[in-house]
Amino acid sequence: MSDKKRLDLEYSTHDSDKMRINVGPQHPSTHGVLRLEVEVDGEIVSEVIPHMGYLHRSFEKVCESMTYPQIIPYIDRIDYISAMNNEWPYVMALEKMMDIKVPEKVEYIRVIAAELNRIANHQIAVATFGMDAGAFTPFLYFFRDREYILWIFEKLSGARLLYNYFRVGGVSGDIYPTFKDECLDVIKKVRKTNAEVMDLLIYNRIFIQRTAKIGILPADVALSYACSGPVFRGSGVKYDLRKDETYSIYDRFDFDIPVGKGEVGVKGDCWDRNIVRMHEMEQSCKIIEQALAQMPMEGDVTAAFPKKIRPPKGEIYMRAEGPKGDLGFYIVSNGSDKPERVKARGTSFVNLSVIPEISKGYMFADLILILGSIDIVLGEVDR
Amino acid sequence: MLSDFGIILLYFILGAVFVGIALVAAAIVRPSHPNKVKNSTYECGEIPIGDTWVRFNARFYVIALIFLLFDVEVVFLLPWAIVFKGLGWFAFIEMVVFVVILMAGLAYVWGKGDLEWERPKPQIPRLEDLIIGKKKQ
Amino acid sequence: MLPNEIYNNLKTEFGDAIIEYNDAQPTDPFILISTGMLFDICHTLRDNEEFLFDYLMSLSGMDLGENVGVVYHLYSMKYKHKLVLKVVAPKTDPKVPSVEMIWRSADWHEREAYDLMGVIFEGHHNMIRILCPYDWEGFPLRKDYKVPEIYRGMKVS
Amino acid sequence: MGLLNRLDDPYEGGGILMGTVEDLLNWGRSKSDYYLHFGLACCAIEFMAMNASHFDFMRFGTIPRTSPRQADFIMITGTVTFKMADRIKILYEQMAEPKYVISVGSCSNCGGPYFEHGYHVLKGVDRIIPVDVYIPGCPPRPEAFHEGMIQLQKKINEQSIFNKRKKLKAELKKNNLISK
Repeated sequence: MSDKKRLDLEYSTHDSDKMRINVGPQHPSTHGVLRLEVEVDGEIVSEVIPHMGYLHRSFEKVCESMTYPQIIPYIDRIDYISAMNNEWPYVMALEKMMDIKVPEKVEYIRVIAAELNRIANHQIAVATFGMDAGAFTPFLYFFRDREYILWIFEKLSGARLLYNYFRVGGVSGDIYPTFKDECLDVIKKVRKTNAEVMDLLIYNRIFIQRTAKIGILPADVALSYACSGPVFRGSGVKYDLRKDETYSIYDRFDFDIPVGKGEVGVKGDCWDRNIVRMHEMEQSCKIIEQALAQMPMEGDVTAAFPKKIRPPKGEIYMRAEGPKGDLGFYIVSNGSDKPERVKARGTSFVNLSVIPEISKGYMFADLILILGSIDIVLGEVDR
Repeated sequence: MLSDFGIILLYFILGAVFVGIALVAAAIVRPSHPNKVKNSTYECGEIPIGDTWVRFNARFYVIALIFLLFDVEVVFLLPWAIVFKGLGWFAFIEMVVFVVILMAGLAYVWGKGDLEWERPKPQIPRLEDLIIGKKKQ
Repeated sequence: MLPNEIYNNLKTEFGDAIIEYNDAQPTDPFILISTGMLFDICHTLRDNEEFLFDYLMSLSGMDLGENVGVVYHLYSMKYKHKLVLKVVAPKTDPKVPSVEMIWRSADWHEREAYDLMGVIFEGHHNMIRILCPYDWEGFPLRKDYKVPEIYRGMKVS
Repeated sequence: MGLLNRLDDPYEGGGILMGTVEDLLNWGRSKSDYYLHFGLACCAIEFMAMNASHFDFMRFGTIPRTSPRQADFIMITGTVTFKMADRIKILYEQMAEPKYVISVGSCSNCGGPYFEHGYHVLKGVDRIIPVDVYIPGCPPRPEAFHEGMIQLQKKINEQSIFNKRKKLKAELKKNNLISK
């Protein structure tokens, strides 16, 4: 039944002193085109119904008529803020099916690219979260630093945002000569800005009062909703695929998993999810430094390219730790060069399903902050 | 010559004329293509459903009343404040009595709890009421 | 705990509801079960001490020619082992019992499977479309899906 | 006093500006038009990067406005799906005249990578609203946004108020007596 009929049906049944506000598709703080139908009693939110699909770009139908390498640009466009981390599980799945062994140097390039992309993604997440709370300066600081990372990616893969850089069996281009010290330089800048934003925004009295003790997500509810990434770790669970299901060469680096501890408010509130992202940026810097140190300089990155990409008949589910959580790909292949089915398990799609549960009873302005702390990207929600 | 009130009338007319010219000129010059969708209320891009005549919460009405009360009090204070130096002690004491009476009214309203604004009562989700319980072995 | 051990345990407990176990090499090993006992099987998988599959990674609808399949990817936080369950239902009445009361993450995945593939999950509290507009006809991800010519006055292809 | 006796000296003009009322109006409108703050997909991230301090979209005098009532032009940054198409049409209708549309990215120009198999993607936003400037790219670089903005300003500068003058200008342009 149409949107209007469905609402009229509901509208006639609900008691009338509650107001139904529409935080619609065009809204500055829904991080894209998401519609939240909020039932408000005075100023207290009593119920939230998210409506999605405004950016449903039929990814899975497109994949059924594209060959395997042609799908990689579409996979960049799922979570368009961290494109490198999207491509990794897809490429790893195909390499596992066709059991291709990727040269050492490629593994290191992939780790560095993914961790740089994780920093860029967390910078946007914390920047927009600060803007939801009204702080505009961290947005400008973080975007200035993100530009440095984008320049590295531009020299590496030729694009600023959607890279199409990972290939089955390697990466499309080798690193340019000054890659190493440019990365180290970016890490120095990122650390300096993070320290600045730590006391400018994160430990700022007003920001703490605004974001602590709201949007509390208990660990067992998060587990039942299969949340992952900073949203899950914010509730105090030490679950990170890089450590629990170590893929690629993550076992060679030592880094720890930041977890929400309820420092200023309750464990699992918006502030915790945000501080987990800030600490994760620091951990990514540590990984990049170690990876740059251990990286073998010689070796051809396109050595392990298969002649033709025809994985054997079968299916596989592979997932990797993206900045928003574990993004998984379920690929069913029928032996031809086109997949029969590719299902992308979007992390934002799963993390967003928590919103109706954790935003009951808060003020309306806090709902915007709770949505910002979940850090969703609508391309991944709607695919 | 014009009396004092004449000058005030002149000011009033001049004000009205200036504002009038600005509004009328704008109304004449600006393009106007009204249509049904443009005149409908802006609802973040959605089609507005239901009417906007919603029964508001009663506490907004109470706050409006209390505001009106103290606004009128200030209106009385203003002319007194200008001339109270010439009127001597008697006017001062009278005004103090007036303010004290109103303060008593404020104390009553405060005591009765009408100024209490609503506090958020967060309902933290509990897993028990979301999924069915453990299976008996 | 390896998938074939899980298969044997389930086979002893549920008998013929567990249809077959398939571990041809390149694919992840999966267990095919019948739709009748799906709810109880999933309930034991979640609560039984040896399995403790408390994390439903993903639930995806499949179009298998004349019938429709649903694939569950399960993961256990405690034992760190994974399992793939498959259920098949004919396209004439694609009914599968809903597991949203066991893992809350199934709620939206089932709505998406209904929206794109047309699998109706009985017992789901809010079985409406999630991605396509509410008045979109047909189930787009089916192989025999014909894209409509006009949608609300806009040419589609 | 001879204010005009230095008229022939191009740099010594005495600070007098001559022009028609249209020039004044168009100068005001093109140098400070506000856009509707709303992003759809990947182009919205480049849109944010361009709004930030490095590319600084505010150098064109643009300010993001959240409601269509106060917006002069709307930037469609991203893929327009059918569910979103009606909303964009409503937003466009609710904007005050004179309004312009910049279609950013190949998704909203013509459907982009989803042209062939995207059943839910509208093949080009110009099927539902009139578009003034198209910016190619997927996503376009921030400099391309600036180029699009300059094209829009050029278009606004050539607008004229009365139809008679519009016809005259179009005719002069046809047999290229004045610059395009």
